[in-house]
Amino acid sequence: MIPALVDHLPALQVVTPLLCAPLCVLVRPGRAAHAIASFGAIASLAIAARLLAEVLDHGVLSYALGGWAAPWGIEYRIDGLGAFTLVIVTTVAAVVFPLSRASVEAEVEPARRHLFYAALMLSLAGMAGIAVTGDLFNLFVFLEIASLAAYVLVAFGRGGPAKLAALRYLVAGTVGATFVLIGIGLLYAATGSLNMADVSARLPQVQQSTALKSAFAFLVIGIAIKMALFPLHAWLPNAYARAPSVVGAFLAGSSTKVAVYALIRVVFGVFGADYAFARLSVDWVLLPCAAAGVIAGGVVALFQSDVKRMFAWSSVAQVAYMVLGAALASAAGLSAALVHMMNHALMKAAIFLALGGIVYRTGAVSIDALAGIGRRMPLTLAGLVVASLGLVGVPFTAGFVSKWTLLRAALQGDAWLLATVIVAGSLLTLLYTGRIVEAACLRSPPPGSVSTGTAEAPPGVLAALWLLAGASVFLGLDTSLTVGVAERVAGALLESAAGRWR
Amino acid sequence: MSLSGSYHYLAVVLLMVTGLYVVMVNTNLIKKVLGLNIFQTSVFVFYISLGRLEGGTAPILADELSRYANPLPHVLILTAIVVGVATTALALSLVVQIHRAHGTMEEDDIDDREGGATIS
Amino acid sequence: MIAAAAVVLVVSMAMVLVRALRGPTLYDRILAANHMGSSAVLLIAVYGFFDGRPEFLDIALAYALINFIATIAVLKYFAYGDLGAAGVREERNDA
Amino acid sequence: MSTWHLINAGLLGFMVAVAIAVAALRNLFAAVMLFAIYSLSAATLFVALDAVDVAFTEAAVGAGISSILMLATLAATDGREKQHRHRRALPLVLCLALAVVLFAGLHDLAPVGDPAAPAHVHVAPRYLSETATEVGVPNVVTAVLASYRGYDTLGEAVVIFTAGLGVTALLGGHFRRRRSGKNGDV
Repeated sequence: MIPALVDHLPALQVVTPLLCAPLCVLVRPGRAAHAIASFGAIASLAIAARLLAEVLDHGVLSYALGGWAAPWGIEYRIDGLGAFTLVIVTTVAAVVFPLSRASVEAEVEPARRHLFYAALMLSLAGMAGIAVTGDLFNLFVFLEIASLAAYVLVAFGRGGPAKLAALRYLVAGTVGATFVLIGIGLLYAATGSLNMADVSARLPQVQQSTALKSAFAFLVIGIAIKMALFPLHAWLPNAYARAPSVVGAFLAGSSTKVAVYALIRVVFGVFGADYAFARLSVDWVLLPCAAAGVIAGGVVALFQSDVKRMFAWSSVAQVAYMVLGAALASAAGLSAALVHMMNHALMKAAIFLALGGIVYRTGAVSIDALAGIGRRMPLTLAGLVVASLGLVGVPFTAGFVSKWTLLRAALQGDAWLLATVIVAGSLLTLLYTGRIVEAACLRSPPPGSVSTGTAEAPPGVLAALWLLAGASVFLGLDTSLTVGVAERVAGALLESAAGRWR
Repeated sequence: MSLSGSYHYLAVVLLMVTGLYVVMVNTNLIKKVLGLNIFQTSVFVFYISLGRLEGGTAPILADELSRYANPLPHVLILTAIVVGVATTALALSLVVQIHRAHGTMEEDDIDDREGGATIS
Repeated sequence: MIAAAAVVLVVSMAMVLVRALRGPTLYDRILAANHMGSSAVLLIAVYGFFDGRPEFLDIALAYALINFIATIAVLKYFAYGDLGAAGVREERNDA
Repeated sequence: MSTWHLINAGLLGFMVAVAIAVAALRNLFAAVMLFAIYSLSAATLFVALDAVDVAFTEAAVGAGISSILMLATLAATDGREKQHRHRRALPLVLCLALAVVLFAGLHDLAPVGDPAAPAHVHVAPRYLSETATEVGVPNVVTAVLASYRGYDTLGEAVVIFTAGLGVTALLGGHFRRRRSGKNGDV
């Protein structure tokens, strides 16, 4: 990379996908837009990887936009947590966007494909912005960019139900964003600043203030709506199930992770663990919600007949796992949450891609439509099963690593009940994965369907699927990439927060 | 706190609760969008009240003046208003499409027609 | 004197608001909204003098324009839209 | 000064009354007209709170564009809300909880206009004192918007672009179809 550009990487991380979006609209034909979107995603991954390396080597990067110093101008501030989140989001984008063209062509009208790719780029830009910004109001702006793009993407799904799902997502998301805005306003009123580091440094002076507690409540609830934390999850299942498969793969892989990032950033970065947990005991709210989410998400998923909706419900449970880890407020719990963010992003993206491949061939993803699919699409199904086993937490998959670290973190805190919930959640996942395997391999295809020979998912989708599933197995064997980095990130986060309130 | 200092905030709370109540209770989609707008506007009132400075005037510099309102909340709310109208526009176009597809704007009716398939 | 003008305007706005809230026909509400806009224009103009910065009169002018355009838009949809007549009939049933 | 309070309290009272009326009315057309009044009152209030730029934007965007968009939507759909079965208890409890949390927070803040409030002493004074030399625009709001916090404004433009893209994707073919086949559609 050109040396002069390296200094501007934080800005480029956002600007690259942002510039690709209008280009996608301008070039019009779907194929050219697809090429631009692929370039944008891959370039973003390269930038994110470079940023992570820089941050791990040299510590926090600060970038003053427009040259205005921190509390007055907007600061981009990238630490380990931000860079790690960026890598998660851009990895999903860089695998899904380039390789899933066939799936998009099957599910989105030709006249709107360029708009579809532009919306994908905007969503990516919004998420990148959330992860790099060090300014609270700027966080709100990027949250809204990412969210609006996500509503548009869901609305690309077929027919009225997708539009209704998008509108319900929009209403819930806007209420969440407005809550975040109220929280930011209260924080600003209490401290006079919008810069996260500055706010954080000034908080001890006003720590008795009720306004601060109120601000904390609004921010946490607002972000919890955005990440679909149980019981604020109502918008998610339909939104992900009715969106085009590629959107499901991208959003399930990245959007909720970014919201979890925002929660960790606000709770640990801005308010600090001491304030949030020792003073406000927020774990007494978050842990029950998360535990209930793990169980409820799993149970409801078990009874779904639409496989996409089944895995959308499974996302509700998996997000709850991440919150559970973070709410343990220990280095072990936090790093477990981060590892699970990475692993779940890869596995869920793989699963939705596999479902996209099945939709491409059969036009439907109900359990009944899957009957006998094991013989017709063995590779697609195998990929789906490998990724699902990762979700269960079977040894030698990435999911095992994250569930295991989570379990260990819970046991370290003597939280036996939570440990039971974690294991029970895994069993539920095993059960609904079992339903799919049973239908696909043991049932015979419905009479009347043409089932001669094999008809796999399109090659690109298959490649992306196996790339993600393979990565999930690889990360299950070599944990230094995820656990190693996550432990350093979590340690730094707790260290920077500790001692500020004494 | 004296009443003269807090009635702005009291009004903000009332507006916000009214807006959110409309969003949660009404099943008519246009009404929901209206409620969302009321909800958002109440936050704008909150921010602008924060920016008010006793004895100050609008933050447009003039030689003979020295006390101005805080410009920062104004800037933030300018952005938030635009974000709000963008959301409204998107929401309303979704409503038009839902009406085209289902022939109604009542969530209840749509759910009934789908045979209770929507577990949300 | 200026303060008195401001007070009178607020009171008149309150009276218009009653009409807007009670209806009973849609025309009452449209007229009330329009009147509310005109009162707001006057209030802003008066407030400029009250505050000692009358140069903000241009805001009042912009409001007047917006008010005019919005009323045209309302009436256009009322006259040519698909629902105007039905709205009036149902309103009368309410009252 | 009491005139100022009267104007403020009056406008806030109008807003509360209109908001409650919007919640109660079932005629959507009337609700939209009242919403326009609501936005207009908010915009007038912003002038009284010395936020002239925001007042301008709220009047044009809130009272103007939003209302017209809603009217256009009404013209393309139904005009009246149906009587429906409500689930009122839980929303009411949630709303009351919200009111308590919010009021507790707001009550704790410095009174409106207090010069010692943190918001007035920390970051903002620098904008007021340095804008003349650093940016050279008399309107400080413009200076902060375009310069100090210019990236928020860029983000704002991106939000509009995103919404425009969404509306195009959703309604792109819709009005063309409507115009050609108007009779069959209504």
